[in-house]
Amino acid sequence: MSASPKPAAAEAAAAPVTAEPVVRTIGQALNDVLRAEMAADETVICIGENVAAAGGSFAVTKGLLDEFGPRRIFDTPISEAGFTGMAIGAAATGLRPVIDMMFSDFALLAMDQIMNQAAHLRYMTGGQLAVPMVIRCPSGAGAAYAAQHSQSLAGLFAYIPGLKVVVPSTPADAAGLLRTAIRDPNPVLFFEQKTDYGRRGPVPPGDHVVPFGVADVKRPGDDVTVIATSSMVHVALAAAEALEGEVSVEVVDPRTLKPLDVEGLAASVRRTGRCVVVDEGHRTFGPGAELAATVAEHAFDWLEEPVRRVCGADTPVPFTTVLERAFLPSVDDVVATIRGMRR
Amino acid sequence: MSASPKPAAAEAAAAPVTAEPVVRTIGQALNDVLRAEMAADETVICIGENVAAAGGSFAVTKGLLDEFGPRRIFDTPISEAGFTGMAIGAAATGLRPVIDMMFSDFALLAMDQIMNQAAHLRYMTGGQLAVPMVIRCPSGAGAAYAAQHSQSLAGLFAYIPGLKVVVPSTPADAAGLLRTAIRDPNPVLFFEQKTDYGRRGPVPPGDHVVPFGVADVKRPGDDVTVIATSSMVHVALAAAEALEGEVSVEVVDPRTLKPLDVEGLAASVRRTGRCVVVDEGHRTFGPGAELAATVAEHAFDWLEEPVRRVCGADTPVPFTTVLERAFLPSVDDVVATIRGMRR
Amino acid sequence: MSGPESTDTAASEVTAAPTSPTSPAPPTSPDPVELLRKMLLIRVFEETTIDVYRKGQMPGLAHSYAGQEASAVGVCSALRDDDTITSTHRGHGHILAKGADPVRMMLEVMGKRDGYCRGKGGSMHIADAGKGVLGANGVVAGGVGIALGAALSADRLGQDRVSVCFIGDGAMNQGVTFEVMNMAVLWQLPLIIVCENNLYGQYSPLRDTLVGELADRPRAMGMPTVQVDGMDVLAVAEAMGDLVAEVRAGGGPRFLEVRTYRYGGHHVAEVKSDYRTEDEIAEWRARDPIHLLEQRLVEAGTLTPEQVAELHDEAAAVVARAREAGLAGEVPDVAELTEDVYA
Amino acid sequence: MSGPESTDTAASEVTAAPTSPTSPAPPTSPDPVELLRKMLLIRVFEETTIDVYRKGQMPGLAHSYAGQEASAVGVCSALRDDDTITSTHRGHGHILAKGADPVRMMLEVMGKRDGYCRGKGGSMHIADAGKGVLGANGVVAGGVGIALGAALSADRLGQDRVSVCFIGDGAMNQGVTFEVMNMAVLWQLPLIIVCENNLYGQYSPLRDTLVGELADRPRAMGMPTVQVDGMDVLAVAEAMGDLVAEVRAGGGPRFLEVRTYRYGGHHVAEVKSDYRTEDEIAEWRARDPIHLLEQRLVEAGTLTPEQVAELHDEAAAVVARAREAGLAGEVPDVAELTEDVYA
Ligand SMILES: Cc1ncc(C[n+]2csc(CCOP(=O)(O)OP(=O)(O)O)c2C)c(N)n1
Ligand SMILES: Cc1ncc(C[n+]2csc(CCOP(=O)(O)OP(=O)(O)O)c2C)c(N)n1
Ligand SMILES: [Mg+2]
Ligand SMILES: [Mg+2]
Repeated sequence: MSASPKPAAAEAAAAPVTAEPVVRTIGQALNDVLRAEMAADETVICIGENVAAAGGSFAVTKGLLDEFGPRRIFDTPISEAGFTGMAIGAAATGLRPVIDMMFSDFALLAMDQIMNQAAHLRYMTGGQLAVPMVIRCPSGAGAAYAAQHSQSLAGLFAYIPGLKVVVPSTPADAAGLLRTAIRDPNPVLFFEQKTDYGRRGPVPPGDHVVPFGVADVKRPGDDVTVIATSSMVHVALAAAEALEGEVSVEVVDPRTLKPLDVEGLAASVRRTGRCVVVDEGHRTFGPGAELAATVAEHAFDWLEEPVRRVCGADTPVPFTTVLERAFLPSVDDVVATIRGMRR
Repeated sequence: MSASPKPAAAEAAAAPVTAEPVVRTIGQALNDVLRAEMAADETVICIGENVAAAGGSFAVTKGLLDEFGPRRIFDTPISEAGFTGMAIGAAATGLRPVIDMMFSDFALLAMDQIMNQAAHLRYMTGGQLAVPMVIRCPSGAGAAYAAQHSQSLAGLFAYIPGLKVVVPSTPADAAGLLRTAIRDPNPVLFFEQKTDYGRRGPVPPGDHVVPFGVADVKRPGDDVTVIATSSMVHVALAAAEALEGEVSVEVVDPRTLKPLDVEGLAASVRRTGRCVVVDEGHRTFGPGAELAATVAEHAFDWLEEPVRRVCGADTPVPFTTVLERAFLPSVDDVVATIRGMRR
Repeated sequence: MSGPESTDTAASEVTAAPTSPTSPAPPTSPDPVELLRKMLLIRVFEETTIDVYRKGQMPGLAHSYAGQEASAVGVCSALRDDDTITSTHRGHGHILAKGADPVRMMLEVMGKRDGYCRGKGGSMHIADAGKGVLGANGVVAGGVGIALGAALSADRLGQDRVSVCFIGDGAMNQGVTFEVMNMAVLWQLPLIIVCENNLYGQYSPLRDTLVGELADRPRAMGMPTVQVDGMDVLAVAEAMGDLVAEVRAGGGPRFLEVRTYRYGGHHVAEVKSDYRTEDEIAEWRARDPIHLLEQRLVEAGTLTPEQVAELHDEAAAVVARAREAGLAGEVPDVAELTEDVYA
Repeated sequence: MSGPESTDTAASEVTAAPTSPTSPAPPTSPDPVELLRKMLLIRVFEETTIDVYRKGQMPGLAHSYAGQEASAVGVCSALRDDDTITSTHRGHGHILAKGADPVRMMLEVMGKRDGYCRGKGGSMHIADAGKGVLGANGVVAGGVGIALGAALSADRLGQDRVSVCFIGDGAMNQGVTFEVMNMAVLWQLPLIIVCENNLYGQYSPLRDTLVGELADRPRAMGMPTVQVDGMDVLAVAEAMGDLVAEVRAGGGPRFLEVRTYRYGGHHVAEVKSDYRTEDEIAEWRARDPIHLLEQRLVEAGTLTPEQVAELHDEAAAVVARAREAGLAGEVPDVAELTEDVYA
């Protein structure tokens, strides 16, 4: 299955270089960066199913075929393990492949390649080989695509040493982090919330780069820290808005799970004394567990009460909208959790 | 690669049925249960690479071919995705397959089958289909098999709703939990510590069953709770021994990660007020994160200090012994962590 | 463009497995009027689904089977209720042809509680255990392993049912398909892979992703292979009838390539197919399977044009009722979210 | 038992890709004395490794290449330093044949800091980036995708190197192997898959796990295929020389089946091979590749028996020095555990 009406990643032409930020959707911002990086470095190539002429299932690679031709961007057969392996070998021998996995769920077909091979190659060879590649993973629920097209799997990859894991929430972060990912000499899993490609926001012009491992305070506050990832940042911001005047909520976005800005997260919690973790992944054994455990470890003496987790349910992602909504963390869930905290 | 000198799972004949516990190795105990369950239920079949005539790479299926013949236990090609898929379909249509994955690392080749298919089939079909199967996963480091034959991947599976995850530490638990796993109507990932097949211990006779989701206090104590999984239980017990007279250590073994006995773990910590989690998996985003987060959540008001994690390093598993030892949590690490706790 | 029927004689050297305990009577050749009725049902169901999608009466997406009806109907005409099928993302046709209830299907497509999957699966995951439908599947080639397993259980349980695995041409590039073909031949299991070659996988023409002749792949494994004109339902039914008889008699697995075409876009949201020409679509529509059969039946005097029109009305009425029932159906209660995760 | 050399002419219909920018001179046929020297080096290295294992001078295990020397040496004789290989769990022979330093190899096998992988990889993961060795691999077929990637980068970077992928017969049942063959032919990449058919995968005879003729699998994808007597190093060298010339000239991928045999157990810890007869082993030993070449060289007057003996002594001396260096080498410092995880 591919996506419903395509977000217009390339609806406007590439962003002009100006001193002012330009407003782009996340899809456009990613498209801009792919174009710029392919232009700047001819070893960058894009592969995946229907990435070339079709521009990708979510239009993120739209227009790149015209610009860079079929030797730089080409469609693969439906062979996730094989083409991921190919990307690893290409990365180890001079290219910088960017894979479009179409749905992050399909990365499960390439798990040996990603975890046994890409992640460990450098270590196993004592540093002789590097694997500079990016696997773009459209991710998450909310589009009624059901259990095999909606998972949030970032936590699985964050577990494996050798991999880096990026979970951007805004156009600016998506752009700056994708640039960093493409230039990084390691395998990077880059998660894109599939319901958020149309989200708009300002993107700094020029060579805008966001470093890995630096959390970003998306909204400052004093009473409680909400650590939120990917599109949950916006859920958290809406909750903060709803609580305006009642509770002062700080929203912190780790932006990358691996490396994780432990100190950045802990610093906020040490100030507020309370923490809620909001992540779309399943609650149990999910990314939220690491975030909660880390905070509880590094800010223990400042914590007034336990860290709460507001996460995806411990169920597969259901199809029908009423259940899918119940599966997902909502603004109400976050508001209720914060209100339910002891004072 | 298969294992070094085979642990003698079948060195003695099947355990005689007596009223007294018999001393068995973990390997023997597993072999006993497979034999008994295959005898009791003719829908139970065993598959995997070299499980039949060769008796499996760790001798756990030794002798079963002679007893049950090639229609009940047979070798598969090196096709992990394909034969795991086969097991799912067979399970949904009347058989109870038990897969020997040889090394849990190879389950990464069957991840789509396990996570996208087996785990979700029941949910996606609204409860129409069930998938009663067991995937036996020889797991963990300590044998110098390097990064692709030594991982501890239980946490990956514990994340996925629909799967159950078992991490036994003793012959008795291994036997009782394998029985439960084979009889369970869901897909169960059964982790066997590959360096522990030779570990001996008493196994209750007869139809000894250990329920899922019930933690076991392996050693009672008052000052600190150590939650330890699989072979780390023995590391924790040795640490407790070493601290005898100095600190009274309670060692609690969850035995299954999914379902997880949250209340059992929290109850212990509420009594002791301190907690150390010992798990061989990588520290960051590993099973230890969930155990620590859960305890910190459910026993917050009783905790005197942060939950500590003593886990596998955040590196691939190195080959050479000196590094592999450094990778693994050791008795010294646990002792030092407990000693380092504030009083 | 649609190939002639050709039987692969070289393949007959495959050794026969022992015949199943009960030797069923050879299949009676199906009533062509029933075939027409089924094809009409599917066609109207698919046209209706597009309208249901456009009117916002369903969550998510669906993949239309219009154009391919002769394949599902011809294939399933040779099957018994206890024979199983695994289906694909493009599953409505297979499932209706196997005898599923259009009302419960439409309820599922619309995400309603009384749908086949309680609204949890949706279009891509419909199953009907009672009719031997082991599920549509959202992963390309996701059902291939499951189908092998259903064949294994038939063999091991001494049941003379046949397992049929529908896949698209795109699935011929998934590694697991090869693994399964090898094992099916190795163990001479009662599996028939029906590959619906509609010339495209999503937006990619087959010739851009698959080298050699598709059917050479099973042939290389000694899997007897038949190719059939997928616009001629009688040809499909006859070819499948022969294959089923051979397989049920213990002759081992078979491969059927059905040359067919989808009229609509890859999924219901695809408005224009950039990757194929209007001419090509028109050429295939000129050989419409429903029209072809109607012509034959009228020419042969089996049906009058009026009777044909009545059959159209009947299909329209059945689907209209299904749609009404779907619209009237209730969505699940939020509490149902956590049901069906485990058996 | 070892098949005659046969060229697959039907396969020549594959379209040629554009030739690489630099057209190298055709390979000069290799000096047979050098081939003998390399084979002796490997044989002694492997015999020594067994002794190293038995004496407890190495951690973990290794898989002996003894018996298969003609394959690695013949294949690599046709390669340049910048041509790449991917290897398998049974990799020592390939890597030595490609020109790696036996001292650094033995250091790695023994887990020492100055080994190729700083002691982190061990026998199953030796790489030598400088000699184009992209790594042995612990996963069956784990190197196939990587090899395809090296071929892709050669093509895209305009380098006329060739990518060679060693696999065992067992890897012909891994799905990824098919995916890679398809893509290699599709994109006409400079890849040569060398399948070392030694009749067994671990303890399973090939005929129990693989149906049809092995080489029919690449043939079905239009991949030109050659089969060669793997005990005759000159035959292997000649066949490979031709293939490399074709591939380097832009002729697209090739498949070479080398019919060979391993003398020892699956790995160094295997004492007795239950799954094969002493007669079979003796039959193959009677056609020992080293002995065959020595005989020819002596008969042709190229070498005297004394010179042959000197070559034996030379190999023994080289490996003895490697072993000494290995024993004298230091193990890594514990601090090195966390190095090389990321580039
Ligand atoms: C493993 C996997 N990769 C990619 C997709 C996305 N996808 C859905 S259908 C499809 C094309 C399938 O083509 P084919 O098998 O020929 O079936 P058709 O759609 O033509 O019926 C793709 C690539 C998927 N669902 N699963
Ligand atoms: C994916 C995977 N499955 C299983 C194994 C265990 N294993 C190691 S070698 C081997 C046999 C490989 O046979 P073949 O490819 O013929 O190579 P050979 O050992 O004969 O050289 C097996 C099953 C593995 N390493 N990787
Ligand atoms: Mg198709
Ligand atoms: Mg072999």
